[in-house]
Amino acid sequence: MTSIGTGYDLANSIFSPDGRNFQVEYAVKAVENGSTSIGIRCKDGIVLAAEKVITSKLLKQGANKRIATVDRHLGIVYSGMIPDGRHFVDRARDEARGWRDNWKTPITTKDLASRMGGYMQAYTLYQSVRPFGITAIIGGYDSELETPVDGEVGSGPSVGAGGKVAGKKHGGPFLYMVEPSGLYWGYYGAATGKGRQAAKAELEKLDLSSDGESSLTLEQAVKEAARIIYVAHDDNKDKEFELEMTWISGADGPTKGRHMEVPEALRKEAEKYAERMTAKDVEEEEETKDSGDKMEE
Amino acid sequence: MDHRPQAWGRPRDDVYGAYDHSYFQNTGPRQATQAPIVTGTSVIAIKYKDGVVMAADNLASYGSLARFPDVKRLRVFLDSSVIGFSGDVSDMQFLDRHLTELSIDEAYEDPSSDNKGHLNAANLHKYLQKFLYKRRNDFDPLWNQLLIAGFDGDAKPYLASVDLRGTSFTSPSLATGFGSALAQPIMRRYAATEEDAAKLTREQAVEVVKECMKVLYYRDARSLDRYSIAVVTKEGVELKEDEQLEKQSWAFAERIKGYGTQTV
Amino acid sequence: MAAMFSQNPLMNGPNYSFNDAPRTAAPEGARQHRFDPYTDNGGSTLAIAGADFTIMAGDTRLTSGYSINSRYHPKLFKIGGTTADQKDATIVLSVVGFAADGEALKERLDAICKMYRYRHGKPMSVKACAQRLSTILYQKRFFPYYVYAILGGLDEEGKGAVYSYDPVGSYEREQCRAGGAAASLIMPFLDNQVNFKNQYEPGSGVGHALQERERKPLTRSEGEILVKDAFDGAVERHIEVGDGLQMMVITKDGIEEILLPLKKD
Amino acid sequence: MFRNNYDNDSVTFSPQGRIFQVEYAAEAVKQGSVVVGIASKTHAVLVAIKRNAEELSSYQKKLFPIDEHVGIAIAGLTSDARVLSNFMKQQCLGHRLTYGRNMPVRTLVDMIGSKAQINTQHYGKRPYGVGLLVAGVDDHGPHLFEFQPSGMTEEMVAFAIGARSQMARTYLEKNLEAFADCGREELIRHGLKALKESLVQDRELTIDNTSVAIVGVEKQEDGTTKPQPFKVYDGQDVSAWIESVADNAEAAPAAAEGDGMDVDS
Repeated sequence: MTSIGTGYDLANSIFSPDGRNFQVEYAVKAVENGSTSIGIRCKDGIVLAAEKVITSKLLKQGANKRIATVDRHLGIVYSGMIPDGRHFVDRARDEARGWRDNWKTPITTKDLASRMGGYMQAYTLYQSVRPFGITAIIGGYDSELETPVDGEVGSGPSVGAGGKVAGKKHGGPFLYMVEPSGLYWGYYGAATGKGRQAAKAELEKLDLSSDGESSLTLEQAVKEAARIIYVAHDDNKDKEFELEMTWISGADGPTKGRHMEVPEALRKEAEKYAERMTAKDVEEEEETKDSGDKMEE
Repeated sequence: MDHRPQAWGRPRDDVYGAYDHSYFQNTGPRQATQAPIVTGTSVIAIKYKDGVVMAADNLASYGSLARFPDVKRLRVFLDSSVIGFSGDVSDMQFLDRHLTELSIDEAYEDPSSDNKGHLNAANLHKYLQKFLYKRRNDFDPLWNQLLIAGFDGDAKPYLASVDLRGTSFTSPSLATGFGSALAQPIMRRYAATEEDAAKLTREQAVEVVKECMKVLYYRDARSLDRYSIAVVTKEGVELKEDEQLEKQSWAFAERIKGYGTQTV
Repeated sequence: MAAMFSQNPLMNGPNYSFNDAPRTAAPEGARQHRFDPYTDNGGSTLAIAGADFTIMAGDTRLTSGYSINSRYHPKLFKIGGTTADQKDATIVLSVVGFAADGEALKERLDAICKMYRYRHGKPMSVKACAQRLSTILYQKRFFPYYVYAILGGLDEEGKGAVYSYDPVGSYEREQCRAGGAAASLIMPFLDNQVNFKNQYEPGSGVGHALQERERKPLTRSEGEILVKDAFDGAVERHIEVGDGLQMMVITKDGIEEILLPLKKD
Repeated sequence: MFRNNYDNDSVTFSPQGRIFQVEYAAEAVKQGSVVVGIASKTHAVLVAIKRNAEELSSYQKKLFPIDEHVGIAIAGLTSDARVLSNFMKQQCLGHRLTYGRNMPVRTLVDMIGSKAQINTQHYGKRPYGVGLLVAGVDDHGPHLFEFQPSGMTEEMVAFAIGARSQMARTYLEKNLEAFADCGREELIRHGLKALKESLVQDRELTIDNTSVAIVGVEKQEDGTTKPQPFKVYDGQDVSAWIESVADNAEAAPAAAEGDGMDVDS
């Protein structure tokens, strides 16, 4: 670590001799201390999940939501410094509104990710501000229907919206993750926070990208998301946590294009599945431990 | 290095030279005050025992030309209130977009899906009244008169009006434009006072409103025989947008000079 | 007075007989349609200050032109209470004229009185509130609130206090004041019945020796009857007044509201 | 280690990803005297220990009404609390003027949360040095929120901040389940008992150093709920409550009505 004591890591926007902005890297540390968040993009929708570590028994259960809605069809979950995350969500909502003011249509997930990436990056250019202490996962379902523009009246010519290539499908589920540096990529499965490694390992096992039979449906994705959060919780298993999950489906799916919390019944079912699955892993660990005693705790 | 955030993303003065403000025309008269171009005619509404009935025809006129015959002038807000627009249609569209953004912001504040605590009709009316009053103060009015129907904080039926100057009022029955002259006297026979309105059944209220729509079609030269009708109850809003005016009888017109064969 | 702002063009402005009414010659170039930010919503208000009470009154009809918008649109507002139901308010404002400006004026004065109570820990005195209302009105001297405001309350000694205003903030404390459409009908009635003007003790002398009737403060019940009579007279002769009479009586025990019916024609 | 390089301003991360200025600001909250808040299904209560600079000086006010349905308890720099309190008052007033309703408490708390967050991200600004407990009622019923200088705001069933507030939190955690169905009086008693846990051995609750505030909804006989505006009690008004939780009062009848709470400390 050539950073500490050399003075290059004291201020934002300063490059160290080996070309690194240490304040951004320290910001990433703040993210890695935070509880885990994941996002899953399957063929018919998006699931976002957050492991909310319970810092005090006095907290009101189920009252402190971490996963935020932007416009109607986008969800954002983040790990790291919670107030920074709320600032990020407020800005995302302003961007979505600015888009509607300008284009009279809901913003696409790609454009929101691009704008939010730019916003986060701006905070790495000046010493007058510090980078965001969060990594944010942005999930959205861009409408696949031919929706009229906002405020449109009358039915217009019966020939329909001109200029569209016939038969081309547009819209669908999209998932992005933005880091403190402003860098963002599109994902099928994304994870951040303390348990991100374990979560990523589990996400890679799922079939998210092929459109074939085996690829995950939305309900299955909800169950897998719960399981993966339980697995990821292993990294700070001394503390209790509250699982929060939201999802977005297409117009004919359960949420009709809107980002909303997974209904309680489904969430409970997913948690039972998660407990059953993670409990089984623990048993397997015991068996191997008893028989061969090779696995060191 | 200009650290101020508002300077971010702007071409640098030291490279491109100071910004030439002459592009902004800040002298000369303000051109904002406008006049209504494409307009919607009356909106009428009446309170009854369990809610409010509101109706408006589907016409947007361009002066005396019946230019757009299927413009829906009743808008549902958060599944709990209805707003009826008369006056300028472009301002109606602007307000419609603004209400969409208002309902999105309202949903942010209350993520629980029990949508208790959302804006009710009384809140919406106060908001719209302030909004239109502000535009009036800037001499850039939204050239409309709106009726807002729904429920107030005590879950009682609520019906109110607000216009381009920000003037607002409530009454057991309301009507805008021609309706205030033609439909109100008819509706006031059934809902003269809040108590009378509270005795009306849903069927009676709908019947009175349909009757008034017919009278307006007879007498308002900018009206249409296809209309939308909404009934707001505690359960939500039932909106029908393609109603056809029935049981018309133009017999009375025989006596009007210039109609048909009569020349005297 | 009402004729000054009547919707009916013939009635609008000072009334000349038909033929010598001044022609509104078109100014240079055609007269464009300009947005008129004002309208007259009719209605009338009245305030009487008693020894230890103040009666504020106003009809509840709201009109524009010849049509009635609403038969119940209050013109009296309690000001400066800590809660929405204004239970602990001490001041009443009455507004008449252009209803949107009236509503805006009331909301501004109420907000200012609430902030005063938050900052100073005590309600605003009616004297201070009266002066503050004057500055609010004068701030919009060149785009006025088209409203005739009357402020009522109890002064420091607990006596009834009535302050009346013109639309741009010139104000004065008075014994009683009528405002709005039928002010010209009601005010003379009040001069005679509240301040006993032109009333003399019968047989108390000849010519100048005639004794004026001795002025004594009105009792509350006399005041309430007087107000009802004043409005009944106004309703009879003025189309913009009617439907309902709203009264608020301010005493040291609080503000009591009374609603009475008026003719609906 | 290396803490001194990274704790000069609120825009510098330490190698472990911490902002020391924000953590130091949280210490400032612990300088303030303890305040406790509890919310039940029908009420939210705030209680506070007030401190005086010297024996003869007045006591620092700790509980402030913001609007009729919401109020705050402060711990830390009172001047920062004043700035936040004024901002909250203006927002509530503005919301009521715009929508005609109680501002949802979460919306209000989120606003000061984002205001505080800005101060932790820009050079030349410093975090607020005060923590708040915000108690209020809206369409969703009573709420209790905690606000921290970092901008973190969370809804709580009960909470305590300020000097030695950990002891009060321990009491609250022990009695957590009982709070939901508590009525007004029980809630206040629980609050005062929690306060006592945080008092230094020789000090005790007196009418000078104790302050109570309550807001809620009262169920009427006819089933409707009537809002009970936020009200602060000081001095003599709190003496009855203090007696009801005095140590010897455990046996006294006042506390006997089925409290059945075994205090194990």
